[in-house]
Amino acid sequence: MIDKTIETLAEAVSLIKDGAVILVSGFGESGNPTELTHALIDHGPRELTLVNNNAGNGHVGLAALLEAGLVSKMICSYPRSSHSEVFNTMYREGRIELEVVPQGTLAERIRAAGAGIGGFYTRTTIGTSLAEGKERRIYRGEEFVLEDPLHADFALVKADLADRWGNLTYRMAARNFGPIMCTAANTTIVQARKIVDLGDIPPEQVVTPGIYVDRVVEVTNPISEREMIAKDIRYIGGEGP
Amino acid sequence: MIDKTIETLAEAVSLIKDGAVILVSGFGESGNPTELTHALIDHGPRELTLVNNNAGNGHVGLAALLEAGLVSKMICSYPRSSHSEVFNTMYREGRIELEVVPQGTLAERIRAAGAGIGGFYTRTTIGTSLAEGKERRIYRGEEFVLEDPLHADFALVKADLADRWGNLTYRMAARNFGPIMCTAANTTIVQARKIVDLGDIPPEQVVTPGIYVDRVVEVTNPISEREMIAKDIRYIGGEGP
Amino acid sequence: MTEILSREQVAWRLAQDIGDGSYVNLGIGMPEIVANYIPDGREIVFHSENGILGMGPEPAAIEIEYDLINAGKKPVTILPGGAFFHHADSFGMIRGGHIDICVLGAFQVSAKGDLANWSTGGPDAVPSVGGAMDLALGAQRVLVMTDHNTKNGDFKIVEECTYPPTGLGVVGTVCTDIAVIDISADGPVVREKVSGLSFDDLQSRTGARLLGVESCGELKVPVLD
Amino acid sequence: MTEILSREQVAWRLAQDIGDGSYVNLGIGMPEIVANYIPDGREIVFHSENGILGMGPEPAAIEIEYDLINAGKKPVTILPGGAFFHHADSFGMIRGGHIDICVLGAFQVSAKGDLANWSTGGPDAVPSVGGAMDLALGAQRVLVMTDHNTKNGDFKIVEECTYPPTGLGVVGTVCTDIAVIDISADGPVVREKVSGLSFDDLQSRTGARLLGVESCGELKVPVLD
Repeated sequence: MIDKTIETLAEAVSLIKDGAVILVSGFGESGNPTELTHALIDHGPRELTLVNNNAGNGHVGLAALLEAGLVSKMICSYPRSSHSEVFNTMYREGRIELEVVPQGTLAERIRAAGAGIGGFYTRTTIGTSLAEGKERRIYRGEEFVLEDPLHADFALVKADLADRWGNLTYRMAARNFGPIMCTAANTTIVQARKIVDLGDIPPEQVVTPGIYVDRVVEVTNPISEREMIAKDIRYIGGEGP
Repeated sequence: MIDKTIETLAEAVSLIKDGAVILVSGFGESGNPTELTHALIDHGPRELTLVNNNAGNGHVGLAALLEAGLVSKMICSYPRSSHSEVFNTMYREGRIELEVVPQGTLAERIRAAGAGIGGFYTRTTIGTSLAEGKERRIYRGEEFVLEDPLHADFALVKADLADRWGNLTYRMAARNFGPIMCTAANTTIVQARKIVDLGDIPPEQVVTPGIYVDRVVEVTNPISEREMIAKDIRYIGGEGP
Repeated sequence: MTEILSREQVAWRLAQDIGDGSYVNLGIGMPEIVANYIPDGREIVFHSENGILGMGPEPAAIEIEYDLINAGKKPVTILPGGAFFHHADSFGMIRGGHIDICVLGAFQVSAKGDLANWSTGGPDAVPSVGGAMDLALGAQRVLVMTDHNTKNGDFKIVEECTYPPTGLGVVGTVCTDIAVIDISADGPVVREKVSGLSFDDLQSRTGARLLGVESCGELKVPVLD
Repeated sequence: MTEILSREQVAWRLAQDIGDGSYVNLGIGMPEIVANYIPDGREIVFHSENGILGMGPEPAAIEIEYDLINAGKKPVTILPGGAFFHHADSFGMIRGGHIDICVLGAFQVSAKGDLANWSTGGPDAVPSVGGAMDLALGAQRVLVMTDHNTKNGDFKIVEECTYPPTGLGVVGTVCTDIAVIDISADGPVVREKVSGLSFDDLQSRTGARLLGVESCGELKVPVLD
């Protein structure tokens, strides 16, 4: 019998070790696995490499993980934002490494890793500093650069519905990086708003098939990072928020 | 106002000219746009290149298009089947060119064309005759071959629901090549079982967003190629079947 | 006296160039207000990089959904006919040339249509590219919406970009607060300029040699609130 | 007297090696019957190349859906927890190494695990590869289900394949009608052979040098209808 559901957030992230490369879903403040991220802070592995579109906001979720000193490298497309002071400070002080990847290339590199693609050519970055040192190809008269797949040890993903096989749906635009991140990690850990019975998600409406998911934990009322940031709430570890 | 719906099958395929490269959805006898294919026979462009997983069965749909002498080249993964006598005969007699592409590479080449990818690396075909003459790459100690995107002038696709913006859903495993083919053609022509009001397809359940679709024609009770083959019915053009 | 367009008027003018049925991505910031000035009767499908087609306007406060934000992280709505999809699909749509029009801001646009809009190259800046390069290269047509000059009076339309480029030869048209300029194979061609501004005056405010002295028309916009 | 396994018994034996919770693709033809012999209590998710996970058995005639067929084009069903997806996603799943086990037929398997199962290389054959190469390379473990020898008595397990290869070094285990043979780094190791068959007899029916004379056990299967 297949049952990927896990009782606690702590158990869900317990396998993550020092030095792990971790994909974290979300875009801005939508689709972030905030509870899993906080559980990861409590678990406390160090020297992590994180992959996310951004680099955390306020003092919660990803930003709290950075602030806890657990992250040595960020791979993202857009670290700078109106609330990214934690990352900005660490970056300026040389306390964190940054790899900036254009958003579409970031998404495609993650997808490529999940789909067994050993590199792909894109026109994105041609003529810019971000193409420096990259292999080129001319195809039909246009120049492309070679990009590598982006594999990870773990993915932390927020979903809406899940079942015990790990099938997932996502809510509105909170889908963003979730489905591709699930495919690209050795171990995919999901927090879902609701765990439903097998068969409750119609097979045409499954967005992430369970084959890509290893662990699912139910978080019924996920906290809103946006509200926490607006209220300047900090995640301090242990009991909350 | 955007209204991609077209009244007749004949009008839907009227732009297709001699020498066109056409993606045709379907796998075996599921998801084939049989009515569009028959309308194309009546329209009669010549020297076509067709892309499909297979090469037609019996004397209907794709096989009838071949039999009508309109096709000069097939790109497919598996032309041979228990009912592929039309293709087999033409191939043995040297009347049709064949490019055999492994099924996963065929799908990925189509997807690459739709997604602006200028080539990708796959391990599939390494060590086989199908890799001969292809560029190689070693990535993380493994050998990959370079494959090109597969662009087309037209796609003929069968869907289940559609709306006037061209949003589509597919029924069960009839989805197969439809969603990727819609993305890879300059002009995508769809036959849908039912045209519904805008908004009737929930935004999380849209499989092909309308941006990829140019023309939609309603075919309420699509014929079953499987039944036609079983009854040895031939498509003879003009009025039917 | 030279009339200078407000941001809303630049957005209005740019919106006139967006044809019925277009698929359009509006860049973060100033370009977003273009959505408010689409002429009546034109149905436009707005795309957002984070996986939305058919994006609608900002919701009333009570209807805000934080799972439904645009690429600028602001709450939006979804119209009937809209769709959600994941990030690889969203950027496949962009990179694959399916977006008809993208409206972007700019630090600089060159005479050849090179765009610089992602970095000023300063040593202290946190480099942040987002989807700018994908959009600049992928959209069928890139429309730039910008003030004609910087606050210091520096040129933004230049012979060669001095800021790091986002993409080369990608810009189709620049709509500024004083002119509409198409980037042709021969260089920038003035299509329209505001009344009271001579071609020479416009040239003096522009860092690249302008064409179209014979053919250019008047840039007329309504009074907007 | 040497016992020779029926196809159903080979399928049964192979099914014993498929662990609870495995994601499994069964090749077209003979491998499909493996699904009938999964031990009670094991939940297996079957994948079909045409975009199905959670594929169930053949339906009753009255419930046949021609939009729900497997890769062999036969009508199937979908179980609770199943999912449909498009072809690029389906082969991303295969190529990306997400399928635990793939069961394939074979013309030949070499001592190094090379597989030949897509073409006999005949000049008259219509070349048809389908998903064989993707599956052979992509699945975590390839199990081959085959008769030990051809109808003419020729070797199918050989030092080097003479038929065109599908993939190199891909085969994990071969289940035949007389033996279970694992492909190790050193070559084929007999895990089990049928009672009444000596190791020398098995070697004489095999075109590659076999290992495991000391350790191999008996291949025991139940009587099946």
